[in-house]
Amino acid sequence: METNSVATLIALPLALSPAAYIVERLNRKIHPGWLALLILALAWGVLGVAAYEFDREGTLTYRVGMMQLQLDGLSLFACGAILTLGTLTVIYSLDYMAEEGAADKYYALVLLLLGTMMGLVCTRDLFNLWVWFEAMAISGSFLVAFYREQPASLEAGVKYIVQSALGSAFILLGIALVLAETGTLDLQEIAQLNQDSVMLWAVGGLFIAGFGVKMALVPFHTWLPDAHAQAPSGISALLSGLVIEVALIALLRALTCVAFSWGTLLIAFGVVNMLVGNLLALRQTQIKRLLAYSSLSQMGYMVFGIGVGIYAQTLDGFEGGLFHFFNHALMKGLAFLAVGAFIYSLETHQPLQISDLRGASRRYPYIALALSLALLGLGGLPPLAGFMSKWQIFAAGIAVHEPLITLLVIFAALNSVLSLAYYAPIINVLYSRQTQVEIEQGRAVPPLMGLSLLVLSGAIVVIGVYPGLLHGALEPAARVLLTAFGG
Amino acid sequence: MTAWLVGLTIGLPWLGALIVWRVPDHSPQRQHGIAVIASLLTAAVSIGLLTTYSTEVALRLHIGGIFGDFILVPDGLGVLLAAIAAIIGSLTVIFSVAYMEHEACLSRYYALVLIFIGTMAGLVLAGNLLLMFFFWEITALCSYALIAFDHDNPAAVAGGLKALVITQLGGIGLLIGALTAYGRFGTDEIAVLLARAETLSKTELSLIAFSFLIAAMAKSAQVPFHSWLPGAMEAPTPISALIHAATMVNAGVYLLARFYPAFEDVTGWTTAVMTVGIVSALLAALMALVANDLKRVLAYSTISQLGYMVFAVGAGGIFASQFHLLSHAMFKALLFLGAGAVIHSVGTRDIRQMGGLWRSMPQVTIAFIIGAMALVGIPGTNGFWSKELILERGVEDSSPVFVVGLLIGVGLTALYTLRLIWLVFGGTPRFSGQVHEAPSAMRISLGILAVGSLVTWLLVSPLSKMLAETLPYHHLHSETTRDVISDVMTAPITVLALGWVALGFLLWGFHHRLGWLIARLQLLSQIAGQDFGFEALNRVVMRSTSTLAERLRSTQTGELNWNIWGIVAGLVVILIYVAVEV
Amino acid sequence: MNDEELTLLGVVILFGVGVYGLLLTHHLIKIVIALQIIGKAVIIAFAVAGTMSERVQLAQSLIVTIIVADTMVAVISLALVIQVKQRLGTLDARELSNLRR
Amino acid sequence: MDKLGLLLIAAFCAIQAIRTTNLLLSVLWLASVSALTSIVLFTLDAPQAAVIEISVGAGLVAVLLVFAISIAGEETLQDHDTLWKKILRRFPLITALLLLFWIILPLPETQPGVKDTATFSTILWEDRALDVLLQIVIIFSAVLSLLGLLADQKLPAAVQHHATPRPLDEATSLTEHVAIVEDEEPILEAERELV
Repeated sequence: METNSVATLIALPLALSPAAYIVERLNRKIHPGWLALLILALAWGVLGVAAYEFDREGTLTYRVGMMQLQLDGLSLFACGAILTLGTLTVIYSLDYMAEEGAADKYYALVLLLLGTMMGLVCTRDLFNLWVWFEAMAISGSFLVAFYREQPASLEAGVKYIVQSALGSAFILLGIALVLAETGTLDLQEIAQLNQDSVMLWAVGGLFIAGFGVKMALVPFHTWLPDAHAQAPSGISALLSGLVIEVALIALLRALTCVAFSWGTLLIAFGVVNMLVGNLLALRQTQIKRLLAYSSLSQMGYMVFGIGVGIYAQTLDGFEGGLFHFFNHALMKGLAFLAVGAFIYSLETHQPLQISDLRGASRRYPYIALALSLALLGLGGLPPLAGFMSKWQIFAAGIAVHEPLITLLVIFAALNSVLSLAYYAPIINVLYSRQTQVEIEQGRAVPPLMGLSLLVLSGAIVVIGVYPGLLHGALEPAARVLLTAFGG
Repeated sequence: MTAWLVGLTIGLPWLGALIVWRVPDHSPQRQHGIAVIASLLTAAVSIGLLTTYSTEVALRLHIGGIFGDFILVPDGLGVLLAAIAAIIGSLTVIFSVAYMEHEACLSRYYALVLIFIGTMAGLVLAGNLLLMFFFWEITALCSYALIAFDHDNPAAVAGGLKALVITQLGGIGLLIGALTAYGRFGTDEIAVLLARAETLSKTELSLIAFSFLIAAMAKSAQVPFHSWLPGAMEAPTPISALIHAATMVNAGVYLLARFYPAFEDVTGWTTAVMTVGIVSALLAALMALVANDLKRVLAYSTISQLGYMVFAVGAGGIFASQFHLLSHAMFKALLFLGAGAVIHSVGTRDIRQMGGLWRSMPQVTIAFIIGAMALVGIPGTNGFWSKELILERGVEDSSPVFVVGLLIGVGLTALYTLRLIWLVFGGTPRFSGQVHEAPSAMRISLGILAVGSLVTWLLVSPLSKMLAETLPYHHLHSETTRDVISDVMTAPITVLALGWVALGFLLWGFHHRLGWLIARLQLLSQIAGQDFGFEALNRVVMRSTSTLAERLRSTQTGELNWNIWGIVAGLVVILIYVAVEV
Repeated sequence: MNDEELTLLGVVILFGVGVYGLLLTHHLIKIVIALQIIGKAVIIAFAVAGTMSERVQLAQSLIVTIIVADTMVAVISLALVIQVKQRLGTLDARELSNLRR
Repeated sequence: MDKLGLLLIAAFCAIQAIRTTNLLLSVLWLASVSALTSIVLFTLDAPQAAVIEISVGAGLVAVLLVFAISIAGEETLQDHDTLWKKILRRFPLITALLLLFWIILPLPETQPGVKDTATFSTILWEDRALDVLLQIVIIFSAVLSLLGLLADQKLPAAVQHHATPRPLDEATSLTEHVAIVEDEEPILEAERELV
């Protein structure tokens, strides 16, 4: 169905971000953060309308010139995830970023980041996909290097932008080859042509490498720990919880134009990512860096699930992967925000070491609990969300009934256990009875930050206990991928 | 009605946990009070549940999608174990009122204990594998959190982590088995797996069977996955009694018993189960003989007794295994709580620094000795009846090698139990300072458990009726108490076993004159003291993982050019793969 | 090889030179320059793709977008480079390797 | 064939741009790459793209680079030995001039693509309007990032902690802060022209 709601949903944060930038200059009383929140609230409204229309009419489209924006199950689901974590991050930032200055740019860029991500998942044009992708990368760059007075942030920023640029050059080269081969850029038209030439297979490789940089697939991941650890915690949450996953969706959209079974390769990447991410995190002492590395391994689970979906044409593989996407957004978001709350209370810009949190549960019982929930969820322990999505991914893998895949599922499960070896010590430190002096004297965490943490913790538990809650949104999303990959 | 009872058995302790977690540390009386009330209510409800067992699904929660339904079935096996968890749980909580009197973070302690009680009930009542796994993992989590309860004690933290990692490793077995079943049947209901096991291919059924065996071994601390249990003794003693003796460690035995009918025809499975049981029983008994930490001795003895139960399942003695499980829960909880009372007043866990305690704490001594008698299998205690049933089963259904092993185990049990009692209560005191009798809260728990250890065997006929009626696939026939008595009394193995016990006692009696024998056994005892090398194996695995991690970390050089090399190399690899595939 | 394929070969060579630059140079400004070179290669790839698929006008409009985006990347990276110079006093990428492990 | 030749020359210039130790020379080499690129674009029937490439790629980016070099200072790093340095020192200027001359020369008529019925501007402004809109988004975020990155260090923290001495090389007053922000304006103007 042709509708405006798709365009409105995406345009709203993009078009109104200048307002967030200048509002403070017009009227000192209006804080750009609250304006951003208002804009996101409006976006929620539009998303509601769009979801209603989607429910009644199926896929929604909006035509701009020859190009189409399209809200299918997958984009609807992804937009929901983006808005969820985005809104919570903005609420959180209201207090967290209050003393950092540059609020105007911060909120304007956060809105741009969220808007471009939503556009990215909605577009139906291959080249346009890249433009959204590039816009996302560019709007993220300042946010990564936000603490520009610190050399480490600048270092992270430089690595982020250079490596992203190289990745996006790979993607562009791939797109050029697709254009040369097919003469069109519309993803659905390309998929219908079902081209089967050697050149296009190379294109797939370029896409995996190019998007892989942003997704942090293993040999391409090197920028991620720096950028995710150096950014302000709210941005770390967005980067780790959304950006890498949205890049995954972009990759999947792009791969649909190449008729080749990418299942094996994705499964391989997933397995490598799990192992390397876990091992890199195992001996890490900086907590944000540790969380960043753990994103690698969590990305591994998603890629593994989707790889199984492509390989065996099972809905469960896709659904599990996407389910883990959503859960990881919540859990990693929560983890970064909770760590951010500690950073806030300690008033430090130094990298937070795990030992700095000794005995934090005495002074901050709720934040410590929230962080513990996030970590246990990431470790895949029930009754938390992360367990349920891993279960679904594993179930899809076993249901393939191939010994090798079964072995890989066991391997993935072993990795889950390995990850506990670095999550659990953090929890031990949190609940230590000796308390670090600094944390005892830390300042109180404002209620709005607590609110974000509360919502995310609640969501993790509720989804863990009642995973069927998301089935309604996940199933159509997974079905889109299943159809796209020829199921 | 049943639905309510099931819901309350799981939900009540959780609710209590939620409430007690929010009670501030400065009002410990309220913390104790809430915990005791919640646990007692749960115990009452679980006793109610014992009377309403059935094979019907009591609660069904529709989840949808791949997750199917969450169902809870209060069949005989389930309600029995739920009741054990709830009752011993409440006794432990009462004991804790005195034991944990001046500890910090009580609200967290009680919250975790209560969560554990509810979860254990959920684990045994779960009617589908996903839900079972769900509870399975939460019990591991509670166990981890309680072992590492004193987060400033590095040994406790290490012990907790070890327990978590090893039981999680085993958990993978349950996960894989459950997923394989789901992959075939499209549902993970336990009843479906039991009913349609024959329709699975041979490989798949073996995969499930052996996966479950690994899960059970890790959870029930069987060799070679046992090494977490001694480490778990860093937990507060009531926790050792509840989680690491009476309930959670039984989950493995429960799992095997539950699925026995599905797996009994799998080639080699029953033999494997019996072997695991016997080997664990013997090795752990040897280790118990040389250990000097009071709680560790009990931990090894737990491993050993669990070995008997595992063996019983392998030999097809489902009822015998569950009966021994009940007996063991009673007397081992009693022993642990007794040990707790001793440790509480002496202030050390080293039995070489105890001795002569029977004078200063006679009541605890009596309770402990009752427990020890049950452990050894002295006639009149519940341990006697259940152990004899297992032996009988072994004679009927297994090879003579196993029977010999069982008998040696019986003798070793007698030996180490006597050694323990002598070193702790007998002789002259080897410590300084005043020792007092246990406080009343402790004595209440000990008394109830002591009585329980003496009388639970009278429950044979209702128990066996309950199991026979609600486990359609196990083909159990109900036995009356009188049958069991006459069976046991007429079986030659009983006499043989008692003879071995007597031999064990004799050996201990003459142990001063048996210096030459002990010297001969020195080497064995050294090996046993080092955990038969399993501990070293753990360390090697741990160290190599962490070395690998450290090596890998050096690839993150932080240099931009190096990172670009990585990207280019990755692209090349992908392109090569694509070229090869084409 | 026809003309287009030869041109694509040239594109790949130019792209390779850019990547070579990224691999070898430690100078931050030269890294930006290398990125620009890669950008040029990509632009030509699009023009070739346009002629091959006979959609030159489409390719042209895509190239415009690419140029704008590449320039913006250059702008931001140069801004970062200037910051690096001011805070660290160097333009050597090797000095920017404190975030390791 | 001629295109391959041009591209090989471009690759040569690119190597020079990377190898030379003199940053300004390096920028000039880059400009010649850009010029060659735009010639290739011409020969590939993409004149408009070629014009934009030469103006933005060779012009604006070079200006930006020189601007950045002038701020950051011309720091030469001995990356790797420069064997060809002496011979090639004088080449870039001459090459650049020659290339410019070639661009100004009348080029063969471009043949519009067969499949594309619409003209370039129709395609750009109508068919691919979304890309253009997104360019605005990109430019806006880039400008915001630029302002954010180059603006003075945030004041509140510095003001609050009088005790900690501030490094001298950082701007110390609000007026300077404004001045630096205003310095960015020329760049912004240039970027707006692009759109």
